[in-house]
This record gives sequence, structure tokens and C-alpha cells, in this order.
Amino acid sequence: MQAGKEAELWMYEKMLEIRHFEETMATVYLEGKLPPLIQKGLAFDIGSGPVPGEMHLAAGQEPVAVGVCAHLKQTDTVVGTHRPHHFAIAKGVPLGRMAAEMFGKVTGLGKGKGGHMHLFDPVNRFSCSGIIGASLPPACGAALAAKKLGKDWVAVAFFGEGAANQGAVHESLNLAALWKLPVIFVCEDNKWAISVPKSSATSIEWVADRAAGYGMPGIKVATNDAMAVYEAAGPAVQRARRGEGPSLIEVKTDRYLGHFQGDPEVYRPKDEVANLRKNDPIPRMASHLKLQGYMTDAEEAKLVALARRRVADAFEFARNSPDPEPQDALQDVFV
Amino acid sequence: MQAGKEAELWMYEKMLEIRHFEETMATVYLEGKLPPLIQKGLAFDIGSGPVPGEMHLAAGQEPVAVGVCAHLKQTDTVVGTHRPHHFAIAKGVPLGRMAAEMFGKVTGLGKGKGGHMHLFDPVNRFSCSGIIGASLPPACGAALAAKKLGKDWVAVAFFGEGAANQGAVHESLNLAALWKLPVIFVCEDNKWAISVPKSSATSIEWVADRAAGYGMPGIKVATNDAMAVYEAAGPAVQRARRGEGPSLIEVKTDRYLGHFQGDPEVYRPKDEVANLRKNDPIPRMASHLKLQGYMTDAEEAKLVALARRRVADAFEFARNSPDPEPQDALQDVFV
Amino acid sequence: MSNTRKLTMAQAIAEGIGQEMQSDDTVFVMGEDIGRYGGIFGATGGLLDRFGPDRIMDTPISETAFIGTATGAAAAGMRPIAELMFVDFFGVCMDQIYNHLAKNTYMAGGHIKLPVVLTTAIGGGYNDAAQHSQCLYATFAHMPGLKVVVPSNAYDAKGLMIQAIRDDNPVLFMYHKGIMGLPWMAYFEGSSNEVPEAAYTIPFGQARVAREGSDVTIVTLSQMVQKALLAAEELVAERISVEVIDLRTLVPLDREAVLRSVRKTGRLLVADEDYLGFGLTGEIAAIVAENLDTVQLKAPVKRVAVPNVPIPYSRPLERFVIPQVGSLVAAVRELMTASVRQPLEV
Amino acid sequence: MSNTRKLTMAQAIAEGIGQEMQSDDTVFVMGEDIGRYGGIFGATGGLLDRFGPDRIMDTPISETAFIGTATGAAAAGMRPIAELMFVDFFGVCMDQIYNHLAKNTYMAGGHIKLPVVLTTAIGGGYNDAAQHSQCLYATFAHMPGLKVVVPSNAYDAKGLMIQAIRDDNPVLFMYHKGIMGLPWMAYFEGSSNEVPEAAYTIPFGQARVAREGSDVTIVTLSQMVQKALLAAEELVAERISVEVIDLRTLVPLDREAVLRSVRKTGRLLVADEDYLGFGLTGEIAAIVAENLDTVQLKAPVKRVAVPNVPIPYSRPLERFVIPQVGSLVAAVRELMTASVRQPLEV
Ligand SMILES: Cc1ncc(C[n+]2csc(CCOP(=O)(O)OP(=O)(O)O)c2C)c(N)n1
Ligand SMILES: Cc1ncc(C[n+]2csc(CCOP(=O)(O)OP(=O)(O)O)c2C)c(N)n1
Ligand SMILES: [Mg+2]
Ligand SMILES: [Mg+2]
Repeated sequence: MQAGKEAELWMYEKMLEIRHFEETMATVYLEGKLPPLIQKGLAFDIGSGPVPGEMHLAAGQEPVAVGVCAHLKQTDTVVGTHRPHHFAIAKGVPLGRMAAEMFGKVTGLGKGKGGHMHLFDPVNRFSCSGIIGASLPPACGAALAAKKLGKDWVAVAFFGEGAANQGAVHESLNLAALWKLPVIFVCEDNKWAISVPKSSATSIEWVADRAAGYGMPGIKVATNDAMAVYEAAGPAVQRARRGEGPSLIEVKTDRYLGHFQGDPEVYRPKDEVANLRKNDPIPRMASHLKLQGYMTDAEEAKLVALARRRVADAFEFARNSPDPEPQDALQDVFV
Repeated sequence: MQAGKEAELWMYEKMLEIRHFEETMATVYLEGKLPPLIQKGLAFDIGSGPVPGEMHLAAGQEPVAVGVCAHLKQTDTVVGTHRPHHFAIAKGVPLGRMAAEMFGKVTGLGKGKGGHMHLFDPVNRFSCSGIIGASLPPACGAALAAKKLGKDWVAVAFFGEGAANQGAVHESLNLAALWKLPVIFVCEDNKWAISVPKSSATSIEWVADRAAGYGMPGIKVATNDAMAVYEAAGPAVQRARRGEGPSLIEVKTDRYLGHFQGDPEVYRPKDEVANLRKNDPIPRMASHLKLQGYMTDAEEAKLVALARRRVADAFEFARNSPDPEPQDALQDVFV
Repeated sequence: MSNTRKLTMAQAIAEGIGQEMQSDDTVFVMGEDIGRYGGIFGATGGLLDRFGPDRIMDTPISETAFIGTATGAAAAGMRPIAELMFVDFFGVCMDQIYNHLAKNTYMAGGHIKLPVVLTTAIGGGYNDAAQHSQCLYATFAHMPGLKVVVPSNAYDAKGLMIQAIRDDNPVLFMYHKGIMGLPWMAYFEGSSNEVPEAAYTIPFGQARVAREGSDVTIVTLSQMVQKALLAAEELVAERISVEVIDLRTLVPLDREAVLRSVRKTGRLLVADEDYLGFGLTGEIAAIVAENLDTVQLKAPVKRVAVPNVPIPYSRPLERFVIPQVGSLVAAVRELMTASVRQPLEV
Repeated sequence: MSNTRKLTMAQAIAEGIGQEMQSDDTVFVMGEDIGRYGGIFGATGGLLDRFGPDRIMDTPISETAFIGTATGAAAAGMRPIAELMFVDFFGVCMDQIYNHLAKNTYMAGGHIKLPVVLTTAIGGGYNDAAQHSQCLYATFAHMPGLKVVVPSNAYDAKGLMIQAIRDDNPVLFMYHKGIMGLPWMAYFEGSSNEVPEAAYTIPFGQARVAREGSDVTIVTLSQMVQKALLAAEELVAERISVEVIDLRTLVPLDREAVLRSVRKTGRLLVADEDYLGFGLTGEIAAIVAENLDTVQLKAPVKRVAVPNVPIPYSRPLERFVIPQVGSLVAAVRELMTASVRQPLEV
């Protein structure tokens, strides 16, 4: 199933947006976190600066997000992980309110209560969680609701290769297959779970090979390529929409940055990232689009500028938004 | 791998013991639980009589227990389920202290603190739990200890077909395969999880087909037959002892009684059990043993009488043992 | 006025669920053995025949998956009821309950609502041992994000269940097995009572004065309310007048009802079937300790609960650790003879 | 006398584990990122190089499996240490922790011992939000079967860790991220202190008087001890003398230390970073309320803790819900002006 010009340009545009968002965040995140601004003796202070707390960025992992979400509508549900920005952006979550959430501002998706691992956008039906493996059960729920409401909505649960060994994954795969739920399970294999390589955590090479044990299709995408993901995801999404049940897709991808910003990465071969970046999916897609005659150099420059501006606007909106009032903390436990 | 006379006679003897134990318990359990001895209006009182609380009996499921345990030594570990008697007896747990535990007596395995779902016999390395799926992780632990201590001990985790969809099962299968632990996972498919048939709970027909997803052998035993189980379990136990890692065995078996005693079984076809009993593994094995010339009618009668006496002695010991002192309840939280 | 009949708590709960399912298509139930079996403790009795397997859904033994499914379905517009067969099993699915169902609304800044009712069986007294006899409501009340309902009788149970289903927030509804009125388990007759046929609600956060009295206040909930009422009756002979406060919900908690009663009696016994330490009895005692500027105690606060041991199986042991009517009577007597020291002049 | 050096709490914990691994081959560690990474919070720093991957075992993200594995290995003669990276993740593995590790010894009538140390990181203050900032020690102290250790400084941490490893029972060892002395997270300097090189133990159940005082008792633990000491220092200027009690362990709990101090000061502030309701602050307040025949209060008991909301992400919100030095100072001032009513004459 070929993506075609429109879809391919959309994926490229979104990948640019994601990459710029992540790279901008990587810089902004460091503001106020380094000596001499911090406690004497510290090399870095995770709790300082305009964007405190943990920060998991997805630079390099754009293809899996855009390749799947290119098939989705606003009424479809996506549940992401602790590393959620690429999924959120691909699903159409507004950049400004997303960034504002990370700045802890009232204008944020969760009024600053959630933070970067807890982005909730009911309009675009996106959510995520900081708990590994927790994306699958609620995706089953969205899919079950679609069935009960007689809608052709589908739900996508993204999870990492490290998450694959969490009990929740197994229970959800069985439940979705048993009830023929319109879910697409997408395992994002970036080879690492913090410092633990897949080979030290998973007893087989492909998580997708576990699909057979649930009676659902297992689809393997061996390259970190948006079009390859698009082609693999298409049939799975259609199958779900037709009410024929779930699928499990596994995508090989690359983590360019540390597990979280500030990660010393002592566990990682020094040259690994440099080599991975040689295969960067964004320039690869650019040349493909030009080869196809879908994009000129001028149009490329426009798209890049557009992505930069969107991200810059989002961060500016976030910075300029007001902080919540301290006592707002007591609100919203219940609606 | 043929069992041979000695092993086959041992399995037959143990199956008799198990069956007599379960049938005796089925009767004793009802003591004091029926009108007019109980609260007016009740049909049955689970909390009355010499053996109160839930009671899960395994009549019909003897083959899976004896066929596996025939390969084990005292130093091997067995972790059973909420329906544990057949496993415990096959592993050599003393009948008297086991029965005494169910009578809540000080002479019980747990001084009356555990009850029938919580039988702990450190000498014979048997334990069990009332929590579904909970047998697998500790079996991995016993196996890991064996590796670390340089012993050829193996560990067996039994679990029901209903337990197969619990997260703990998935995590344990992956961990055991990853670490090449000497474990044998045995799924006991008696078709029912209380009132829920396997087809309403599991997305595929054979749980053993999930073994491939962990890179371990999956072995299917389609008949409720001790010798068939023996032959399937042998290679798995040897593989574990050789340090080559875990296996998953699934055995089809039959539950003759209710899920627990007192179960109205409204969910179960009326004639199902009658038909199952036509294929009772114990008489089938008896005729096989005679055919083989391993057992005469006289020897059979002796074995039956022996089993009856052992069980009768156990229950008598339990009945005549003293109750714990109420304040003993405050002891043993910590050693 | 609709006519009333005497129902067991199990019947009252099932009736409440059935009436809401009748009037709201988005309400459905998921759980283990809730269909043909009708729920191990009867909370969904008869509902499968009325509503069919699409709305009364038996699940695999996958609590994490189906409770998380309830959360996801609620976010998408449904009003799921999910049953955790015994609260003792919470450990296999607590993450979906407290890190997601309970916290998502807050983390979303109130932008999503999760109308999920989680039903679960609590309590001992029939020798089901350490993994099937706990109450654990304090554990759920301690962590923010769930409303916690713990009824003591059929009338309250129906009204609180309908209130729970109509609430736009997650509600944990905990029923004690020993007051469900099951045909196979002894129960306290007082828990079966007159229940109106028509649907009605009971607001959360309003404790009930189950019995008025002037000498001692017993604050309690669930099955223990029935025990407290029997103890109060027994103490009449000794001219001790006991007031029994049935908390009914722990979140929200009716602190005022506790203070009002203790201000009147000056003596407080907190009676609980949960573990003693770091739980319900501590919280209620603390509410009084925080208010000693307006509450005048005649005796130190007393707590009766499970003495920080797992629930033992053997009958004499279980009866020793779970507070009985007799333990409440004895505790009240002690309160009547105890006294507090004068505070130091400042 | 062995010489001492100043260590961070993380270094002290790792040193204690390393010394026990050196002297006992059955001790080993399992957990996520505890090997090459050295533990996300440094509790196993340097141990992989010393003991190799067979004894410092990185695990899959399968907490139920590897914590249950620890239980099984302990029953078979090993002394495992298992790390739950953040206590907030307990919901995915609580069943193995509390239904098995914590209860098996009791259910076995004391016939098995389970020498497992479960280490876990607790606490907020660096904006890690609702799923990575909790304390939750009251939840584990509430359920019987685990000893619960919550150190406030490096010296105590090493002694309590060695004590925990040598204990034949399951011990939950909870270290607050904000006192580990990590190079990437602000911490309270007071938590890094002089630690002897030689192995030593600190018995469980003995609270420490972290600072002597005569006007107000602050009962607390973990990082909050450091905040309380700063508050006490600040209050010297107002001539208010604060005594700070560091509980150090919740199970066993040193009730006498609390009563001894409050009998002296007559004023109690319980300061806690856990949730307010149904938790630690309630239990400590209740201990005093139960002993009003021997304790004379000058003011009602005061509790300062997280006000029953999930931990919000945004800095102003998090600082508002987590008690700060200033909140302790303010609470102490209020205690000094408050008073209790005379008890009624009986
Ligand atoms: C249940 C649970 N266990 C552990 C963690 C800590 N943790 C956060 S991210 C992570 C690694 C996840 O790896 P993977 O699933 O491959 O996702 P990736 O980080 O590679 O995107 C771990 C162990 C957690 N958040 N939740
Ligand atoms: C985690 C958990 N969920 C639910 C239960 C309640 N329960 C007890 S036995 C049982 C059915 C188990 O079925 P299966 O695993 O097939 O074992 P069988 O009873 O058939 O031997 C259930 C649901 C439990 N004990 N633990
Ligand atoms: Mg990964
Ligand atoms: Mg079964």
C-alpha cells in the first residue's frame, strides 16, 4: 500500500515538527540546570529551570509515530508512553498547549498538573503514561467503547521493546484478540530500555513473533523508515476498522539521545549514535520526496521553516503563559 | 520415554491416594455446613464445620500431578495453585500435617495459619498460593537459587488454563527463558476457570502454543493420562536438569467436582461430569497395569486398601490434633 | 412513594445496577464470573439474562487488562462497572487502579472524566485465610483519586450504588461478604432490610447515625456496624448508652459527624476489620486529636482492629484477630472506666 | 575504631550492600538498570565491576516476575536484594510483595524464612509528577509482614541496610531521592555525613532524637527530618525549642520514643511527605490520642502532609502540596499559640 504524495508530505512535515520540537526541548530543558546556577557540587540539577523533572525525547523515532498516525482520524485513539511527544504531535495534539504543560503553565493540556509524561488531549483522543506497559489496557477500552457505540473508531497503543515483558502487555493482547477489539499494538524497538539492551531483557529477537500466541497477525518493520511503517500499519488499521480484530506491529527504530536528558549513557558504545544518525530517516525521506518529484528544494526550505516557526511559537506561548496559583493544586482530583 | 513398572505403580498408588483424599475431604467438608445446624434460611454455610472456608478439590486431575512429579526428587521444588492437594500429595507432602492444616490444627503444616490454599512444606519443597498466576515467579526463584548454588535441582510451576492470561505468567516465561532457568511450567487445562470456559478467556486453543513466543519448547498432552504426562514431562525435566532452560507443558484434564465445594455449577452442562467420569484415568491405569502384568487383582485391592488407610489415618490425626491457642495468632509474622 | 420489600444487600446491589443499566445504555459490567454465575457474591445476579453477554461480560483472569479497559472505555464515553472479585487481589492490578483510573482526571487538569465503578468483595469471618479475607479500604482511601464506598446494609447499598454509577468520577464500591445475605454464608440479619423498588440515591460523604446514644461513640463501617449495633444492645443492660456512627463512605469522609458525636459523648471507640496500624482507626483518632480545642474527651481514644497480622485460617485464630461483638462490648466498658489527665496549664 | 569519611546516602547504601556481598555469597541484587548504570539513584554504584553480572543482575521490566523470583530464591537459601526503581510502580507487582513475600512466613506458621531486601526510591521535590514522586511507606506499613525502613541520612542508611540484609525477614528499604546526594539532583546537605568504613548495624524499631528540644515535638522520617532540623534552627530565633524525632523504621515502630518526647513537650507536630489521610500522620496522632491518660497535651495534635491530592507536576503546585521548611515553621508557631479545652469532670 503506497502512501502517495499527500500522505508522504504530511509524514515528512510531521517528522520535521517532531524533530524540531525535541531538539528545541533538549536545549530549553538545560536552562538553569547547570553550574553555577545550581547547588554547589552538582553537575546538573534535574529540578531546576523552566522545564524541570524527567525529560524523555524521541529524536530518531519519528517514523513509527507518523507512519502509524497517518492512517488515523481525530476520532481514533492513541495511547503513548513515557516518551510521548512524537506520538502526540503525529496525532495532532496542539504544540502550544503541549509545550505549556511541560513548562507547568495553566495553559497546558493538564493545567500544569500532568507534566511531560502525562499529556491528555480528549479532543484529539491522545493520552499517555509514565508507567511501562500501561498504554495497552486503556487502548483496549477505547476500542471496546467504539464497538459498543457502533463506531468505526480504532485505537493504537504504542509501547517500547522493554515494555514488551510487562504483564499488562500479555493480558491486553489476549483480551483484544479474544474480543476482536479494533486495536493496533505497536512495539517501538529502539534497542534500549534505559541502559538495558533488548537482548538482556527479551528471550526472543522479535516481539512481533509473540502475536501468533494470541492468534493475531504479527508484522515486522525492520527499517526506521516512515513509508515502511505506513505500509505495514495500513492493513492493520483497516483490519481493525473492519472489525476483524487487533494486530501487533514491531518497528525497529533508533534513540538518538539519552534515555532521559542528563543521562550519562555510560552503558552505550561511544560511536553508536553517530552511526545511527548516518541513517537519519528525515533527510532520507527528503531525498525520496525530491526523487518522486513531490518536493522541490524551495518547498523543502518552506516546510523546514514552517516546522521551526510552529515549534518556536509553541515554546513562546508556553514561556509567556502564566503559572498556576499554588492552591490550584487542590482542584481537579474529581470533576 | 516409557515409565516402566516401578514408576507406573508409583503413579497409580499416588493417584489412588489423591482420589481418596479428595473424596474423603468432599464428605468431611460438609460436616456441620448443612441445615438445620446453620443460620436459618441458609442452604449451606461455608464458615461452619471442622473444615471451614473455601475448598478446591482436584478429583479427576490426578494424572498431571503424578505424571510430572514422578520425575522429581525431594530437592526439586513444586509450586502449586489454589487447588493444590494433588500436587502436594504427588510431591510427597505428608498427608497428616496437610489434613491437619485444613482442620486448622497446631499440627498442620502452617500451625493452622495457612489453610488449604496455603500449604508450605519446606522439607519437601512444596508451596502454593490462592492467587491465580502466582505460582510461576517463585518457581523461577527456586530455579535461580539452584543455578547459583550449583545444584541440579529443578522447579515446577503448575497453573490452570484460566491463569494463563494473568500477567505474571508472561513475565515468568520470558524471565525463565532469558536466564535459562531450570523450570518446567505446567498448564493444567481442566476447561473451566470457575464458571468461565477456556474459549471465553483465551484467544487461542492451546496455551502451549505461546511457548514459541518465548523461545522455549511447548509440549501438548491431549489426554488425561498419567503415562502420557510422564512421557511428556521426562524430556522437559531432563532438559532443565542439564541446564538447557525451561519448557511449557499443557495437559488436558478434567474437573469432576465443582470449582469449590458448594458450587451450584449452574454454568455447567448437566451431563458433562458423568461423561468425563466414563474416562476416569484411575481405572484406566489399573487395567493397563494388569495388562502389563505389573499388578494382580489382589495387589490392586492391597493398594486401594493402603491408600484408604493412609487417608483415614491422616484425617484421624487431623481431627484428634489440638486447636491452636487464640493468641498464637500474634506469632510468626516474622521469624 | 414506591413500595418497599426486604432485600439482601446482594439483591439490592444487583437491583441498583440493573435499574441504571435499564435507563442508561452506556452502563455495562465486566468481571470474572459475573455472567452465568451472577457474581461469586451475587452482586450481578440475574443481570445476564436481562441484558445479555454484550453488557454483562465475563472476562479472562486479567484484572490489569480489564480494569484498564474500563478506564479507557470511560474516557471514550461509556460508564463501565468492573468487578475485582476479592479486594485481596488488588496487587495484580493496582497500577491501573491508582496510577491511572484514580490519577488521570487530575493529571488532565480535570479535562477528562472517568465514570467507572469498581466493585469488590471485602472481609473475613468464614475462614478464607490471608489472601481472601481482608478489607483494605484504608489503602484505597489513603491514595487520592477514588471515592470509597463501604455500605453496611441493603438500603444504603442500593442508594450508594446508584449514586456511584451516576457519579462522573471513579468510585470503589466495597461490599462485605458477611452482610451480602448469601444462601451459603452466615450473615448479620440487620444487613437485609427494607428497600424501595424505585431507584434512589444516597449522597456520598454523609455518615449515618445508626443508633443514638450519649455515653460512648463507636465510629465504624461495613459489617462492623452490625456488630456495633449488637454490642450497643448488649450494653443497655449495663445502662451504657452507645451511639453508632456508620461512615458509609471513606472518601469523602464525614469528619463533622465524628466530631459532632464525640463532642456529645466524650468517648470514642473506633472499630474496624482492617489492619490496625496506619489505617482507618488512626485517621479517625487523629481527627479527634486535631480538634482537642473543641472536643472534650472523658477517656483516651480506643481502637479495635486486626492487630497487624495477616488473617489466619484456623477458626480460633481468626476469631481472635477479627473484632467480635464481645471485643466491642469489652472496649466500651473500658472506656467507661478510663479517664484522661488534666492538661498542663500553659 | 575504624576511620570515617563523609559519604552521600547513595554511597553509604552501596557500601553496605557491597560489604555484605563480600562476606556472604548468597547475597545478590536484581533490578532494572542496577548493573552498568549502577542503579538510577546510585544504590548499587560500582557493584557490577566488583561482583560481576551473576550477582548484580539487570532484569527485564517484569517486576512481578523478578520480585517473585526473589521470594522463591530466598525460600531456597539465597538472600536476594531486589530493587523496585520507584515505589510508585508498586501497583504492577504488589501481589508478589504483599500476598506472598510478606505473608508466606506467617501462612507457613513460621516454618520458612524469606530474607529479602526490597529497595525502592521515594519522594518528590524535583517535579517528577504524580507517578514518580510518592512516598507510600504508610501503605506498606499498614499491611503486615514487611519491615519498613526509611532512613534520613548516610550513617543510618548504611547501618540499617546491613541490618536489613542480615535480617531473616522481608525488609522494605525506602530511600528518598532528595537525600541520596546524587550529582544531578538537589539534596539536603545534612543527609551526607560521617560513615565508618567497617560494617555496622543499627537495630530496627529505635527512633533517633535528631535534635533535643522542650517546647514542641516534630515526629517525622526520611527527607522530612532534614527539613524539620532546618525549621528547628530557624525557630531558635523565636526562642522556640523543637525536638525532632526521626522514626527511622515504621515496622517496627518506636511508639515509646514518640510518647516520651510528647510527654516532655506537650505539643506534637507530625510532618510527612506521604498523603495526609489514612496514613502515617494519623497513626502517630492516634498513638497520642490513645495515651491521653499519661500524656498531657498543651495543644491539639497537628499534622502536615500532602493534602490528599496526587503530586502535581508544576513547580508552584508541587511546592504547595509537599510540606516545606516554611510549612513546618508555621505549624510549630501555631502549636505554640494553640490550647486544648479542659476535659469534663466525670
Ligand atoms: C512499571 C514500570 N517499571 C519501570 C519503569 C522505569 N522505566 C521508565 S522508562 C523505562 C525503560 C522503558 O524502555 P522501553 O519500553 O524500551 O521504552 P523506551 O524508553 O526505550 O522508549 C523504565 C524501566 C516504569 N516507568 N514503569
Ligand atoms: C489474581 C486472581 N484473580 C482471581 C482469582 C479468583 N479465582 C480463584 S480460582 C479462579 C479460577 C482459576 O481457573 P484456573 O486457573 O483454570 O484453575 P482451576 O480453578 O480450573 O484449577 C479464579 C478466577 C484469584 N484467586 N486470583
Ligand atoms: Mg526501548
Ligand atoms: Mg481451569
